[in-house]
Amino acid sequence: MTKNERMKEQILRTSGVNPLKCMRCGKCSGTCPSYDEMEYHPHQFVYMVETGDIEPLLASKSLYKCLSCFACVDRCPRSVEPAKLVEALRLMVIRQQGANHFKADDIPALVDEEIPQQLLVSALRKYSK
Amino acid sequence: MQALTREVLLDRAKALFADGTVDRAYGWKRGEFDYDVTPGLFRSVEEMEKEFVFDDFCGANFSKYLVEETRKGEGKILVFLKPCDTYSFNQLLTEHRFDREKVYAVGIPCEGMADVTKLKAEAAEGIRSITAEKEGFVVHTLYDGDKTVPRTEGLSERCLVCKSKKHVAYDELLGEDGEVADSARFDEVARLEAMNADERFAFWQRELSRCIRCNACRDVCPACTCETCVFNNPNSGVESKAPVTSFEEQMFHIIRAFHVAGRCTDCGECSRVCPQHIPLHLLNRKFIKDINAFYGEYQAGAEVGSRAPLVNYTTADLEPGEAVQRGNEHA
Amino acid sequence: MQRIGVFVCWCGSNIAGTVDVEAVSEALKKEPGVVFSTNYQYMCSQAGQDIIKNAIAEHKLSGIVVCSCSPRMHETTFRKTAAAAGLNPYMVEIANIREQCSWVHKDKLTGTEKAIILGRTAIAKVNLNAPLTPGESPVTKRALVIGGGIAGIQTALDIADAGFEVDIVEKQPTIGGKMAQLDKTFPTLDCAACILTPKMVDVAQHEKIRIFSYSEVESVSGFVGNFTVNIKKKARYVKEDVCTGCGLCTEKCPQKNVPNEFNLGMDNRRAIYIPFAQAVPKVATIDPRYCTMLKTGKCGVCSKVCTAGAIDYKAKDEYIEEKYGAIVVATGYNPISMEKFDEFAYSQSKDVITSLEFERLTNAAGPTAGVLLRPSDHKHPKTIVFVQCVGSRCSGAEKGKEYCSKICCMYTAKHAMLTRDKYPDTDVYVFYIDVRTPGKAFDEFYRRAVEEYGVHYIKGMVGKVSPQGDKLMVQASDLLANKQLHIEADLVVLAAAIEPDASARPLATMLTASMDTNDFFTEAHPKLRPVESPTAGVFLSGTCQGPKDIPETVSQAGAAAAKVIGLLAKDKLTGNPCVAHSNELMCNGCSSCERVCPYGAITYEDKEFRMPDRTTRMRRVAKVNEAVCQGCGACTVACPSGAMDLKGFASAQIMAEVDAICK
Amino acid sequence: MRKIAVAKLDALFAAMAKTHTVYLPADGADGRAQYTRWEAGVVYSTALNTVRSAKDFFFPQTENLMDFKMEGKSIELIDTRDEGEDFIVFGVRACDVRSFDVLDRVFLAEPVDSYYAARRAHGVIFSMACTRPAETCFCKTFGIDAAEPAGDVACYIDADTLYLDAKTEKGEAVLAALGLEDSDTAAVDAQKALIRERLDALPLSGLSAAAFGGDKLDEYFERPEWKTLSETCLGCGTCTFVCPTCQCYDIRDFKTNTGVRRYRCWDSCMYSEFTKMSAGQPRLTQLERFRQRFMHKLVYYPANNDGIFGCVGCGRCLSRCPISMNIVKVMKTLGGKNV
Amino acid sequence: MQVTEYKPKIVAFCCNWCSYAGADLAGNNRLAYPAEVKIIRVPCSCRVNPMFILRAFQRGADGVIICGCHPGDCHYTSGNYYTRRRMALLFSMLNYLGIEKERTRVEWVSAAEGAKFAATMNDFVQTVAALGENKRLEDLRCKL
Repeated sequence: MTKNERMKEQILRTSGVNPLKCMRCGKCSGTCPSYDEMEYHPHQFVYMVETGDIEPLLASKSLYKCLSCFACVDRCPRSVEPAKLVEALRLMVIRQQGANHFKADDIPALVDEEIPQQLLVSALRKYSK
Repeated sequence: MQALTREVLLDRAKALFADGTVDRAYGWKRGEFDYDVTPGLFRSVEEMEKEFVFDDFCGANFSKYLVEETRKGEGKILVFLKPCDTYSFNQLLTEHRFDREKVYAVGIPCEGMADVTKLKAEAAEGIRSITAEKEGFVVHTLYDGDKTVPRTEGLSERCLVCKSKKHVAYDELLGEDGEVADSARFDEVARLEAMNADERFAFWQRELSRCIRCNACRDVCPACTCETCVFNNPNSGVESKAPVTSFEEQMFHIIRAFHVAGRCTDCGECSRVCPQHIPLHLLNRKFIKDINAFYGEYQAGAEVGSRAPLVNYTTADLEPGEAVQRGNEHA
Repeated sequence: MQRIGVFVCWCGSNIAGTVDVEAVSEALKKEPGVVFSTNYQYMCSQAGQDIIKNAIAEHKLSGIVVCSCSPRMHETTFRKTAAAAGLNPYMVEIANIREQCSWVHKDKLTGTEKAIILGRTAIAKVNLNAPLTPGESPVTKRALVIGGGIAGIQTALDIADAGFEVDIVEKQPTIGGKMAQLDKTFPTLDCAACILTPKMVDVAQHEKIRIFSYSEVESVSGFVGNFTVNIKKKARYVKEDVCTGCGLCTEKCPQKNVPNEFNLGMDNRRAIYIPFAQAVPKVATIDPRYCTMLKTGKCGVCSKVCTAGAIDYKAKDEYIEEKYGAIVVATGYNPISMEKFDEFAYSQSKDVITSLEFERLTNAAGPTAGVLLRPSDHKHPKTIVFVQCVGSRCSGAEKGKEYCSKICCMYTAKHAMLTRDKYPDTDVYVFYIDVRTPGKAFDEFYRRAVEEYGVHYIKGMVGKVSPQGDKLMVQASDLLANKQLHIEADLVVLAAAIEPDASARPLATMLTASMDTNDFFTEAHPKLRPVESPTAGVFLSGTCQGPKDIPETVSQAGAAAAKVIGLLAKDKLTGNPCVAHSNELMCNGCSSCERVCPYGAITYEDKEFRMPDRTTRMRRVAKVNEAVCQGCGACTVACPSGAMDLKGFASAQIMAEVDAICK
Repeated sequence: MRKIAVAKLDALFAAMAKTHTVYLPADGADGRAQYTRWEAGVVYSTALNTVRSAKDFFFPQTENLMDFKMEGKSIELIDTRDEGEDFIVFGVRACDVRSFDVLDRVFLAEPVDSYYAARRAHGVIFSMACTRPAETCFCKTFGIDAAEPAGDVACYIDADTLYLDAKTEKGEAVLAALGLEDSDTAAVDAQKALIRERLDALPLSGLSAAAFGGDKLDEYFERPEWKTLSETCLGCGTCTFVCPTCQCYDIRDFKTNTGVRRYRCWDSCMYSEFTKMSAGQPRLTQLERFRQRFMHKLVYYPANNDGIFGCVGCGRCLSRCPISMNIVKVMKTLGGKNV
Repeated sequence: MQVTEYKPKIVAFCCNWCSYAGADLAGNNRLAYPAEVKIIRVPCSCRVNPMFILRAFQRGADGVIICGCHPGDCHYTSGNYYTRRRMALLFSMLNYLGIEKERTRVEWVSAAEGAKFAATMNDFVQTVAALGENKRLEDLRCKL
C-alpha cells in the first residue's frame, strides 16, 4: 500500500464517507458558501480523495475555508457528505503534525471561568494524540 | 412473587362472568402440591373460587388451547396472558388460527415463573411445600429441613432471559405493562456457535440422543397447531413414532425447528415440558438469532399480520454460503 | 402398482457409445413395477415411437420411462406418443441419460452404472405418478384498461380495433392524462394536442370502447380470463348523456376561485367545469368541494342556465360490476412533490416552477395563452435556469428517487430550444449532471439546442436558489470551468423526478400484482415478458411499469394490447396441470402459502368439515386457482403442515427419486 | 443376607460385569439419574427415580423384529434377534420391580412374547429399598412395600454399607458367585422400620385405590369429570413413555435400501393416531384417549389380572406431565371421599 | 488387492428453467463432471423442501447441492429468493448441529452456464470427497 493509499484508507475510515457514491453532479460546490475562497472545492475534495490524491489537499488552505455549515452534506443527492471528508482531512493534518498540541497538564493553566470546560475537554480529545 | 395476587385476577374474572362478557375462562388450577399447577378451563365463578390459583408456578401458556376452544360455543373465553403469552397469541392470530372475537384477553404482568426441576434439585428427595418469599423460594423438604433458593436460581431459564415484559395483545391490562427487554437470550447459542463442528455435533448428539419422542415439545408448542402434523402423516415421508436411530432424533428436531422458524415466538414451552430436559429452545433461538442477523430484527407475534421472514425476501439477501459463514462467526 | 415400460434409447452412438444400453434395459427390468423393458436406436423416430405405442397396448402399461436425451428435448414428443396410445401423457417420465450421462462421462462402465441409477430414479417417480388433466377455464372477451392517458388510450384502441370490447376507467373527468397537458413533444416538436386529441376522439367514437370517466376501480376478484371488477362512478352531478358540453354553465358559475388542476393551479376555474376544450367526454363536472349549491343548497345557477337540463344535484356515486378477461394497468405517473427540495425555493417563489408547469405556461391553451410570462408578475423572463435531476438519482428514499426519471433530459432540451426559438432575447441555462439521450434522433435534438439555439448547457448542479427582490439568485457550480456561478434569473424550472401515481399501490393490492420498492409494477420477466405482470391476465402499459417517454409508452401500449388480444382470442384457457393443490383436511389456513405465491393464485374460504368425532366445524382453508397457478412450488415448502403439494412434482415423488439415487 | 462396604461398590460391579452386563442408575451430564451401562468410572446414583423406568431392559422403546431383503423379485427373511445377553439391572426401586409383574401378565400370557420372555430370562433384578421416598411416591396405594422390595436380590444401602438379600434362586446364584461377606439383619431391620415410618408420613400416603378395580367400569366410564380432567391434555406421550407399566406398542416397517426392516416401538394411547386402522381410530377425542389410559390402569387391567392395578405409584407422571395432570388427580377427582 | 476409491453420493436439485438447462448445456459441450452427481429436476429451486435434503442425507447422500436461476432471473420471479432464505437458515442450522457445512451448497447456474455447471459439480464432488462419508446425518438402517 502506498502512502497515498494509506492516507486514503484512513480518511475513509475516520470520515465514514464512501466517495464512490458520488455521481459528480457538483451540487456540493454549487451550494458551498466558501466556494470562492477555496483552491479546491467540495466536489474536488470528494474526487481527489477517491483517486488518492490526498497530499495536495492536506497542504491546501482550502481545508480551513470550509465553514462546516454542512450545506453540502444536507443537499448531496447521493449522501456522500463532503464536509465530513474535510473534517477528516483536518484531523489528519493535526495528527500528522505529530506531537501533542495539547496535553492534559496544560489544562489547569487554561481553566477560566469564561471558558466552558467542555471546550477544553473536546480540544484535548482533538489535539492530543 | 408475582405483582398481582390470585384475588385480583379472580375478582376481575368474577366481574367478567357476572356482566356476561365471558362464559368460560382459562386459568391455572391448584394441584396436589404447591408446584404442579394445571392449566384448566373454568366454566363458572364457583369453579374458579375453588381451584383457581396464580403464583410462581403458572408457567403454562393458554394461547394454543384457543385454537380448538374458540370453535366451540358462542360466548367469549376469558384468557389470562402473561407478556410472553401475548406473542404466541398474536402469532396464532396472524396465522388465522382462532377468532379474536371469541376471546377476551386480560394481560397480566409476570415476574418470571419458577422451574420446578431446579427447585427439586435442591431437595433431592421430597418436597413438603414451596413458598415464594422475598429472599427467594423456600423449599420445605421432607428430610433435610428448609432450603432457600435465590429467586434468580429458581426461575426458568426462559424467564431469566425474558425477552419482553410488554404485552402486545390484550383487551384489558391488569397491573403495569413493562418494556421489551434487552435480553441475553442468545448468549448460549453464541457459546455453541463458538465451538468447532465436532464439539457442536457431540453436544447435540448427547442432548438429542435422550429424546424419547414423547412429542411433548410439539404438542405444547403454540406454533405447532397443524391440523395434521407431518410426523403423524404417513404420506409425509417423515412420519415416525419412536426415535429408532440417532438420525431420526435429529431429523425430528431439525424439521420441527424449521417448521416453526420465523413463527416461533421463543416462549420456551418446548424446553419447559421436555421430560428429558433437552435444551430445545437452543434450536429455535438459533433460527431467531440468524433471522435477526441476516434479515433484520424480527419478533414473531410482535404484531398481528406481520410477514414472517421465511415467507418474505429482499433482492439483496445474503447467500446461503455466506449465511453459514456468518452463523459460524457468531456475529 | 403401476405397470411400467422402460424404453432405452441409443441415440445412435450418442448414448450407446458410452452407455451399455442393453445392460441398462436388462437391469431396469428388475425394478419394482417394471413389466417391460427394451432398447432401440432412435426412440424419438417414428419406429421408436411405434415400439412405445405397441408396448403400451400389448403390456397394458400404466406408465412409461424413456431413458433418452433431455426432457427439454423430447418430453413433449413422448407425451404425445403416450397420449396417442391412450395413456395419460403425464404418466411419462424421462431419464436424461444423454446430456447428463453419456455426454459428460467417458468410461462406459461409469456411464452404464449412472444410466441405470437415473433409470431407476425415473421408475421410482413414475411409480407415484398420477394421470393429470389440464384445467380449462372460459375467457370473458372484454378487457379493462385502468387509466386513460396516452398508454391507456393506445392500448384500448388497439384491443378494440382487433374486435374486442374495452372499458377504460379514468379517475379524472376526462381522458388524456399527462400528455393532454403537454405543449410540444420531443424530438419532432409536433404539438401534443394535435396528435393526442384525435386519438381521444377515436376512443370516444369507437363502438367497442366504453369510457368510465371520473371513475375508480373499487375491487377486483377472479383470475385470468374471469375477472370481476367493481367500478365506482363518482357523482359528477351532471348527466353525462344529457350534457352537450356547451360550456355555458362553466362561464356562469359564480364560484370563480377554484384552482385549476389542469393548469396545475396557475389559474382558476369554476366549481362546474370542463377540464379543457377537447375533453373526452366533453361533459361538465361539478366539483363538490367548491359548489355552493351542493354545500349550502343555495345557488343553482348552472341548473338555471343549462338548457339541456343536465344538472342533477342529487346524483350519487354509482357502482358498476363488470366481467373482464384481461386487465391492463395504465395508471401513469406524477411529478414528485418539490417540498423536500427547499434549496430551490419552490415554495418561496412563484417563479420557481416544475417542468410540467412550464409546459402549461407555454401551451396555447394554458393560463397565459402560450405566452411565456412569469407567474409572479406576468413579465417576460429574460434569464431562465433549468435544473435537471431534481429528486432523481438520489441515494435513498429520504433524499428522493434512486432511479433516473428518463424523460427530463429530453423535455428540458425541448423547453430550452423552444424558449430560445420564440424568445431569442432570453438567456437559457441548463444545469445538468449527465445528458442522457439514447433514442432515435434524441442526441441530434439535444445538440441542436446547444449548437443552433445557443442554450447554455453547464455541467454542474444548482446548489441554491434564493429569491432577491423580483430576481432569483441561482448559485451553481460549473464543474468544467471549476467555478461557482451566480446567475440572476427570472425563472427557474425544475425537472422534477416522476413517480407512479398514488392510485397504483392500492390497485396492485387489489390485483395481487407485485410492485418494486418504488411502486412501479413488476413485469413477469424483465427482458422477455416486459408488458405482463406476474399475475396472469394483468398487463402493464406505460409509466406504471417504469419511466418512459411517449414513443416508448405507445409501443408498450401496443405490445400490451397484443398480449391482451392473444388472450381474448382464446375461447378457453388450458392450464398447466402441474399445479399446486391443497389437501384441505390438513390445511391450517395460516396464509403462508398465499404470502409466497407470486401469482396470487391462492385464496381462502371458510369450509365446514365433518370431524372424526362426528361433529362439524368451520375452518379456513386454502384454495388454489389452477388457472392462475404456474406450478413453481414455493407454497409447498412454505406450508408447515404439508397440506400443499405440487402435481407432477409431489413431495412423495421427489423423495422416491432421492431414495432411488441414494440407494 | 450379605454385605459389602459402599467404598467397594466398584469392585462389586466389576465382579458382576464379568458374567453379566450391568445397568445401574448414574447421574447424567444434566444431573439426573438414568440407567447406564456400568463400566469403570460409572458411579452408582442413589437418586430415587430414574427418568425412564427399568422397563426399557425388557421392553425397549424400539426393538428390531426381523429384516426382509429383496433382490429383484425375491424376498429373503433375516432374523435380527439379539436378546441373548445375561444382564443385571441394579438399583431397581420397589415400584419398578412390581412393574415387571404387570408387564409379565401381558407379555408372558399366551401367546408368549418371546422377545420379552427371552429378556426376562436373561435379566437379574437387584432391587433397592427406598430410604428417602419422595412426595410424589404412592406405591403403598397399590400394596407395594418400599421397605421390602421384591426382585432377585433386594438391596439396602446406608452411608457405608450395601446389604444384599437374595430373594430367588437366580439371585442367590449370582450372589454366591460374588463371594460376599455374610451379614446379620439388624441394620436392615432398622432401616425397614425407618422406611415404613417415612412412607406413612408422605403426603400421598393416605391415597386409596379401594374405590377402583375391575368391577368399576359402569361407575366411572360416563363420569362428566373426564371432560374437565382431559380438557387441557396436550395428547403427548410423556406419561406413557416414562410409565413403567405402559406396554402398548406399534409394529412398523422401515424401507431400507435393499428391503424392509420390521421393528416395534412404544406407542401411546394418548396419541391421536393410536391404533388407527383403515376405518379410523376407535377413540376419536382426547377425552376418550385420556379416559382409556386411566381406566386401563385402574379398571380394565385389574379386571383381567386378578385385581392387580396397572399403576405402581412410582410418581414419574406426577413430575413429568407438561400440564401436571396425573393419575393421582384423576383418582381423587373420580373417587371423591373414597380416595 | 484392489482398493476401491471412495465415491461420494451427490444429489443435485436443479430448477427446470435455468440450472437443468445449464446441465444440458454442459452435456452439449461435453464438459465432463463426476458421475457421482445425479440430478433431480424440479420446476423451481423453491420446490426443494428442507425435508428432501434431510431425506437425502438419511438415505446416504454425502452432499446435496441446489441449483437455481440467478437471483432476479427466476422464471417465477421470486422463487429463488425464497430458496435463498430457506437454505441460508437451514444450512446455518445444520452447521450449528455440527454437520459439515461443506456438504450442502446452493449455486445459481443459468441456462447459458454449462461451463459453470460442470465446474461447480467438479468442485463440489471434490470438496465432499475430501470430507469422506457422511456419518453424522445418515440412517444406518438404510444400508441394510
